[in-house]
Amino acid sequence: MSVSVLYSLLGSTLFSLGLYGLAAYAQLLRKILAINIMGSGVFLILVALAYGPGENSPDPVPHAMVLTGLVVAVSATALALALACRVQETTGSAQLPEDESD
Amino acid sequence: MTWSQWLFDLPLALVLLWLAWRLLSSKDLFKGVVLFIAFGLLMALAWVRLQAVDIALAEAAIGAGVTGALFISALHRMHREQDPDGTEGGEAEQSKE
Amino acid sequence: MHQKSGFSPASVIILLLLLALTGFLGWAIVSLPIQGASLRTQVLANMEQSGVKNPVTAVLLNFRGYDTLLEITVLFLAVLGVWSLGTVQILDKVQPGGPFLMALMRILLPAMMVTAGYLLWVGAYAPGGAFQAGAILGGAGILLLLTDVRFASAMARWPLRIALTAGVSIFIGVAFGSMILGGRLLEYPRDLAGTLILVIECVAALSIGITLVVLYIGSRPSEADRGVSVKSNGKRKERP
Amino acid sequence: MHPFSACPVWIIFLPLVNSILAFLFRRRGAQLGIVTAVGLVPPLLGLFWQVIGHGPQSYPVGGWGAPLGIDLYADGLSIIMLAMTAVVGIGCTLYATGYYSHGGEGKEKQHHQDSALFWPLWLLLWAALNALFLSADIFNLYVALELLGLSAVALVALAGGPSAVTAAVRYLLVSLLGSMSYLLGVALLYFAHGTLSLGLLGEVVNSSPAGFAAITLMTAGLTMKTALFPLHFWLPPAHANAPAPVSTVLSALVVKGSFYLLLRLWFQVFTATVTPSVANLLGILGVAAILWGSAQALLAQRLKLLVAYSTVAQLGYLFLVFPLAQGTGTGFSAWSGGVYFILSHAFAKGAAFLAAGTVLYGFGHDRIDELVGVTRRMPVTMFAFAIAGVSLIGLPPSGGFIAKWLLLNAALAGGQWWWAIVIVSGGLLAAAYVFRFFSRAFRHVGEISTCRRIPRSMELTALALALFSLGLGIIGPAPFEIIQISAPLSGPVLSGGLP
Repeated sequence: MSVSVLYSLLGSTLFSLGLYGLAAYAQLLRKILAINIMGSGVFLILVALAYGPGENSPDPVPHAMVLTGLVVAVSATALALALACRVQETTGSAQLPEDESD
Repeated sequence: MTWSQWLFDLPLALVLLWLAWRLLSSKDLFKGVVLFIAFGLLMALAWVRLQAVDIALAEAAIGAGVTGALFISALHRMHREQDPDGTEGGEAEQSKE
Repeated sequence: MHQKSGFSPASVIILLLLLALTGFLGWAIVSLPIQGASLRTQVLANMEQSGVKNPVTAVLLNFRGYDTLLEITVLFLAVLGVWSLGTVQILDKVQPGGPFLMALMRILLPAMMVTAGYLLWVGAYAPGGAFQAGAILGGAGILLLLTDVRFASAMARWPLRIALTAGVSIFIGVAFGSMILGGRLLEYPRDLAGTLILVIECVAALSIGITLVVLYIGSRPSEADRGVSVKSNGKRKERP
Repeated sequence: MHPFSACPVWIIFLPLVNSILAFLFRRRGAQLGIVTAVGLVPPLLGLFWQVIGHGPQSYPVGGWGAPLGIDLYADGLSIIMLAMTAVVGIGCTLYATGYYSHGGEGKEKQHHQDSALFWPLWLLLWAALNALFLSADIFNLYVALELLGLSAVALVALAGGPSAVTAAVRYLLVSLLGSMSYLLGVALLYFAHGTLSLGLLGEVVNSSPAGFAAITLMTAGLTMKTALFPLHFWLPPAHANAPAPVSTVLSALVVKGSFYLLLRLWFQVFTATVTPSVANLLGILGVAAILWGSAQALLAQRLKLLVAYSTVAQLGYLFLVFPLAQGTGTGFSAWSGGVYFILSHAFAKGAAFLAAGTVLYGFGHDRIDELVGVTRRMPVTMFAFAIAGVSLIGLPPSGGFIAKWLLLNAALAGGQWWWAIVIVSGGLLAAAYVFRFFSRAFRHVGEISTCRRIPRSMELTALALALFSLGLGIIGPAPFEIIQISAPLSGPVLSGGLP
């Protein structure tokens, strides 16, 4: 097993773990944390597979993709957190109600 | 992969996994956020290991730093709105000091 | 209170499904060719023409500059989204600390500025660049916001809007400028590529820094005390 | 270089630049919206002229060209999507100028919105849609999808009430989950084939484990964003609680963005990977969506919720394209039926949501049971709703009829008659929920609740969109020639002949 495989397997485990967290917890902040963990998992897969032990330098394209992804992730997180705060201010609870339509 | 590398990579991977699990499952949201920041810093270490120094810098600053600050700010805002009688209220209040 | 304790049959099934997902992903990853095709050689072959020496910067700001342009737009969008949710009295956020904290800030802030500047400069040929510098500027801005009334009240004035849009605007400006000079969109003139990239990065870093501070604030700084009438959302925020 | 070659650039950047301007000049939002709507027409016509005259066009951003750089690409499908976006977009822009003209006196749930932020968000969403329809790079498409999703979420939240904010946050979480899944698929494709270009991937993607995982992840992510049953739960609250112009854009355009990408991936990239069983699975979920969405629309208490559930049902039809295209010789029939369905649904649903929004705006509520006799208060709006209903049901001579006819044809000619049963019964269900509303709206009663004055532009834009959905059925075969431009499937338009 190479370094690439080890870290990309870690990445896929983090992806699944984040998915679990997103599905299992009702608290919005925890859901947002879970999304961030999923994102870290995807980024880890990208960077791990770009890392070739035999080469002098890793592939820069996935690195650029991850940098882009990080900025998108922080934007989305900021919006999600602001929304979560509004949900609490308007409904009194930062949890998603179970019933679906209104 | 040499033996000494295993000594670094495997523990790092396991600690990251453990942190991710703990930060999601911890009863206390504030603790979860602190663990998330720790997770981000360790991710930066993993990026350095994978020769992605650009990303390591960005992760330390954006992933751990700014995102962590955003979470703490949101947590603070939520607790100010809500009466601090929730189970997580006490520690978040302390964190202000 | 909201957490399930113990394992119900449903959670066991979910866990098994997630294990299956992990295995599925792992199977796909392990099956990938060891030295698969990549764009690495192409990037390295075109480095001469990119205007910078750091391959990641070259990809971000030249080869795939359009991605980065849209990505800076996403940051701008996040500000729009956050601002649509209401206003906040910005000065409430300021909590001037004790003398020790202020002294620390006096050392820390210049250090952060210098680091940001260094990262910007070094990004052309070593790890670093606009995002890293911008994030550090953002961190410095958040510290400043919490302690400095003048900076905080500046966040409620209209030049803030220009600062927020400067990054994406300069990027679009350069993109179209290169079109006017006879190239394609974002096709920098060869000799100017390095300079243009540095200009974009400098302005973008400042914009990113300010944007992160604004996102940290989490609502639109109220302009009520500036005599501009945008109180509508502020009203909504007041709960009976 | 051809002077028209830069058309795609203008199509993306005109709304983007105007969005920034609308942010800087807060009081000029409506004017900038109209400038965008008018200004987009020449570059769109230029691009159409090029694609129709000279075939698919591509534009290498930065001059690098794929695979190193990013290409913009336009073929028949892209320009149909762009045209649809422009028509609905122009309609929404005009509607919004009326809707936000005197928003201060909101009633009940209709908060006074800060229209100053509507305009930059809406123009940004428009730019994101155009960028999505013109991109030929799977990672660039990811960024465009995020831009689209986040701006849609922010627009939903603009309504401000508890239900809107809750719907927005749910929408955001689903949208992010979908993007993450898609991005992981992008990563696998890149490492398997070393390129991010749609065109190049189409030549090399095979049924390797990575290819299979990639299509699974991307399909899962995009179906979630398109709200396919059972991942539709986020759509009705989000679409029903948003401000009227926003609901329209979300239902008519935003969900089509992710579906468009799904079409591209299935028919142009993963042709060697897809299996009939997966296609059938999507078809079955589509059937479930038709039945479930229609049933919920029948039970809905509020008009906007009815229209939103109708979207869930109508999106189900789109997923029938995947199994129907598997039949021998029915490929193009199914493909063009799907594209036609996207178009006619966009116009009809756009009109229906604008009309429903006008009802909510005028009466301050949209509870169906209390909307008795509304046709006398707003005849134009109700007429628009009726025409839209005709297209949603799929009666001739509407665009919805042609779309369903094509799908039916593909089903029967391919020997997959069981899908035909669903298509027909779905139309009956649609008739039921449309008539359920009209039986009240048309009832004559002595006293009708009072209605606030409605700007002319709001009534007329709904009517114009409704007429577009009708016109689509009347012009008949013209769009087929556009759909055909480098379509991935070939074959006769109607494998079974005309009626």
